[in-house]
Amino acid sequence: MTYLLLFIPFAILILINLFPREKRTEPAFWLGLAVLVFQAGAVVASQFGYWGTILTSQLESVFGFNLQLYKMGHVLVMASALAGATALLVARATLKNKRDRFNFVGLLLVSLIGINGIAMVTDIFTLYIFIEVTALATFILIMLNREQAAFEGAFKYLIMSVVATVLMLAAVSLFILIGGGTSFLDVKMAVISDPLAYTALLLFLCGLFIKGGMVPFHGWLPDAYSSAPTAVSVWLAGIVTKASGIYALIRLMVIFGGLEPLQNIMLTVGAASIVIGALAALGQKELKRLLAYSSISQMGYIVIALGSGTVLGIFAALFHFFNHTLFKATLFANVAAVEEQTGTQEMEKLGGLAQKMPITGLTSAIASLSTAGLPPLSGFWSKLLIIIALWISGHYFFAAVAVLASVVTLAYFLLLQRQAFFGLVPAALKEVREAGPILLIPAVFLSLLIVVIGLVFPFMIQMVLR
Amino acid sequence: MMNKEALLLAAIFAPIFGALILPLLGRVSQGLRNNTALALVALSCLCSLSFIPSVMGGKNIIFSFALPLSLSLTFYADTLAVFMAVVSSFIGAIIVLYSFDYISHYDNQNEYYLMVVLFLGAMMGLVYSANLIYLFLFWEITAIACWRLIGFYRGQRDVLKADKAFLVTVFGALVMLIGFVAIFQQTGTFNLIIMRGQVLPDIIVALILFGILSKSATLPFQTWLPDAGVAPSPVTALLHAAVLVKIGVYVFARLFLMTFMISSSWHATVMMIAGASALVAAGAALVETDIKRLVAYSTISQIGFIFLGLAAGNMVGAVGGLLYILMHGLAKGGLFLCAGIIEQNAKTKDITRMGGLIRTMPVTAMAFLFCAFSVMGIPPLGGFFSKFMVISGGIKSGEIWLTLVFIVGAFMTILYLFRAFTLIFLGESKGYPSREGSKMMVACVALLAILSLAGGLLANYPIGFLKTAGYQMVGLLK
Amino acid sequence: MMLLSVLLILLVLISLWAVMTPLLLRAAIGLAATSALLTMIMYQLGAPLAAVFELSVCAGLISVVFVSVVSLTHRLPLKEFMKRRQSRIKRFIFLPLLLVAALAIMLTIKLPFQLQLPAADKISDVRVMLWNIRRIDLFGQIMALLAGVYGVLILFRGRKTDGD
Amino acid sequence: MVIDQLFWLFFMTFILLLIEGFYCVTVTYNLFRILIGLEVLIKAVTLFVIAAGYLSGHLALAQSIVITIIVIEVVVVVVAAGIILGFFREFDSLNVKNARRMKG
Repeated sequence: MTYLLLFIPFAILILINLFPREKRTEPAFWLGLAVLVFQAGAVVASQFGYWGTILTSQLESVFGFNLQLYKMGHVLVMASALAGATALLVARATLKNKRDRFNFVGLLLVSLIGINGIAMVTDIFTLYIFIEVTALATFILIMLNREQAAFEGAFKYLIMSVVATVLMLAAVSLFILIGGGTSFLDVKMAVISDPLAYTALLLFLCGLFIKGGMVPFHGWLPDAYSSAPTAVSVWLAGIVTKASGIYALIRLMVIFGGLEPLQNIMLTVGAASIVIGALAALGQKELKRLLAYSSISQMGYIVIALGSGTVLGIFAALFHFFNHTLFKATLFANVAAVEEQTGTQEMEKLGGLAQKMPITGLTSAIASLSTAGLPPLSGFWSKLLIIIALWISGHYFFAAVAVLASVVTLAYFLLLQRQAFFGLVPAALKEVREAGPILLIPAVFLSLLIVVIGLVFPFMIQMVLR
Repeated sequence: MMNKEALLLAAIFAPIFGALILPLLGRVSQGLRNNTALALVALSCLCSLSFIPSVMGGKNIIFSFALPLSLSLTFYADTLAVFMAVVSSFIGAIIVLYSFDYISHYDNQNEYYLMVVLFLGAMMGLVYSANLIYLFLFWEITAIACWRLIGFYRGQRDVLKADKAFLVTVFGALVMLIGFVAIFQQTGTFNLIIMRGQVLPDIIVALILFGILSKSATLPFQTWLPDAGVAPSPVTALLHAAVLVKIGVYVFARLFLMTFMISSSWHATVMMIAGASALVAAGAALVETDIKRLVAYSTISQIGFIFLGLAAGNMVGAVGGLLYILMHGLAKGGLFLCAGIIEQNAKTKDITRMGGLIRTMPVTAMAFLFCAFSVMGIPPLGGFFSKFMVISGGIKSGEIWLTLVFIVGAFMTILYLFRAFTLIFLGESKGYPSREGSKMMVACVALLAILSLAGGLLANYPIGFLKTAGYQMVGLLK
Repeated sequence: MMLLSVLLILLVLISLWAVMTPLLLRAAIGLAATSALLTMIMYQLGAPLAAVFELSVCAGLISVVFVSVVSLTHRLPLKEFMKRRQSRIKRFIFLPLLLVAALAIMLTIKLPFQLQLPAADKISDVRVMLWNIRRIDLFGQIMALLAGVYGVLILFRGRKTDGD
Repeated sequence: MVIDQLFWLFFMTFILLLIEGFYCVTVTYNLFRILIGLEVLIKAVTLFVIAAGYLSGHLALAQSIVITIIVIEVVVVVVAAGIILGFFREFDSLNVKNARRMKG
């Protein structure tokens, strides 16, 4: 399965470029969607132990890749499938230019390969390569329809990304110097034995914080999210920054879980991100920027959960990671619908859209409340587990911060709801109608998932823990 | 004999899942949707009623489904729970009936019925759940439903008020959640039945009390409740009188009387807060001119009395406090529904601009008077017995001076309700065209008034029932 | 050791020039020179393969990209240029001072490193390393190059007037 | 001992190059010059990787890593150049302040 996750997107990527120029957009869309369906299917099938031996053993002799897909990798692969499918559908509805749509599929596949790679690496330098592949595809995606603001957003992202590269590679070279290798095992041995390698690990984490847009390195993230085309924002917010920053962080924490100072850094950075992201979101006037700051804040929850240093905390972090994909992809799909129907995403000009666009209004309310951690939606359970993990590991203060920041989260989502969906319809928007089915399908599907996971989570956890 | 556990689940999940299909039914026919909504609530009420014989006989009903991480789905029907469930679903059913006419000419009816029934279903779940996490879960569902209901008219001001109520209650609830997690750390479980009889540290009590007070709009958090008066009248009746504010009271009884031992200084503290709340809110009600805000302040004041009874720490007080929930629910629900009729037909909420309405709406006037008498505590209406028991419970607990404060509060209640009645119904008509409400609406308020009276005449039955609840309280065993 | 020190000092100086020179074209050339020096250092350290890559790709290809970017973006009029130059000098004058200060600090403190070096690698051939052990890196390189191809296709296209 | 000294030498060069690069990135308003600064940063880290490989006797590993870094570096530079050219076409300047002014 590990090879297929890399080679099937790669093969499709080649395939869609073989079609004749005029006719390639439609097949590209459907093939791209097929790849994502395959990803999701592969994860589901692997739950029943299907992939174990059949294909892998034959491919092993040809490609000696050193890859492994753990259970936690499944979460990333599944989340990327969901976010990717949403992004594809949104792109189909919102990108008007055929060539843009075609290029979108191609770049999505490139970054998908990067993300799948991140899910499976066993080597810290290979991890860096795949993070970089994802980032490279993302720079170009942000510039896809060459809006003026996008140049600034993409270049800011590029600058921060190179800075992160420098930090990560400096760490890698220190690992070579001390441990003599870059595989996770070597690195772990080095970190245990030598304080210099420990510093290197911190450098690497800083690089990941930049990639994930954590406070204090969050400056690039709102610009990148808000200047990109909305379809790209879905992809970016739904999975890319999380996969390249936060997932790698989770992966490393699984390896280096027990180190006390590391936990303190995680707790501090996480708490700062939660609070600053949430407060900054309160002051935003554009939907996308609000959601971008909300992302920073929610990433903070994942990082703070890692800081608890317990197995429950890591489980909670992964679960919140998945949930965040669900609700952020829903919300950005809603933004795409609103932008498509009203032509603006400035909250001052919107209002009362729930009456005109009932499905968009309902799904956005579900996703918002789930983000704020209200039951019985899926976000509640992940936040609950995070809080329990923090409290039981004795980090009372951080647990309290995490809980009380939920109120701020709720406040800015109520602001969003009040300005855009709840309330009376302004005169300018009397003629607005519901968006087309292409934009509604992903929103409805994802919010259904949010509700269903919220309802059956206690039963689900029984299966997971077993 | 039907399977009790199935009935228990039906009482909770029939309204919750039934609510979700109401918008679909609404697309087919309005009548079908309305009647289904009523049927769902009534079904829930009947299921709860059917538990009375067995819990009276001391046989509590437990449904449990084991799950890891102490997230076991456990529902537990004891006397207290059944009592709360019956009261809230019964009053809820009357309010749904009343809504048929009241709400029929507004937008967003589908959402209205969805949220009302969901709210009542969540209330059932909250009352019956014996796991703190599910209690919290249902608690928050009621907050979500409230948010949509308070903002029903969609105006800028309405939505702002709805957001305020939502934020205050969620803030309180999250603080309470910290308390729950702390309990989990201490006891290793979220299950209330297992924790029975444990002693709680003060800090956890404070955290949980914070949530309770915010939900029941007691003193430091009272402001959201009058503001929520922007909602349609049946909603305010549901929120203020019958159900929502009682959630806090119920959880107080459930946790601090039925489950945990807390130090007795907390009882005194709660009584003091309740006393301040009763007095301040009554003062506000004396000068308020908006009819719905007036009744809302009266609610805040009366909640103080309930807390007095429950915190008194003796049998008379506790039973009186619980009885108060019933009597106040009936009477205050009646008052709000009367206010709804008046508001809709007189086209104003300002009581100084009304007058002489008794001539045009006599049934409403009589119903208002009876309900007001019950809230004031005038015999032989139901309110008298509950108020009497609460105050004697207060005296028995030894806090004479505090109880005196409440007696002053009771006098103020009489004052402001008489003032309201005089201004609205007596005197000269100020020229507002007014007429009686629709038959259904008037019947509903009349029913509530009659029940208030009947509750007084037949007070023996609920008191006898509540005594069995009183015997189960750990707080009273000492 | 002596030669290596000289090369390193030269590296710092030339890159300093690349960063500080006012003309963009000269900056590009300075960067190419930096790459060339880095190549020499790599060769000196016994890494010929990486050196060749550095020379051909960085000193060659990247310089071509830089020079073409400079030539595609038109030059400023002289007056404007001189004005900017003044403010640039003001801004960049601190860099050499900063460097000297940093050097002085580092020379005085001299952190007590006591490196515990690992056992030497069993594989000493780069080709074996890259093709057999780190195959996945090659795959990653291919993907990065593919992203680059897309970048060229999308970013170097003209204004967005061309529809499809 | 020699190894420690050598490491210190490389380390100092690394730090000096980093200072140059970061200074350049933060001080200038010219996109192209920012790119030059970023390049200097990448050069610094490349040197450091090779040095680490040389000192620890894992030169083969370091070389293969450096080759990968160079490939990725090229793509980054090409993408950045594309962004710069697009920026120039939009704003007719390489100065970041111009973009901010146009945004208002």
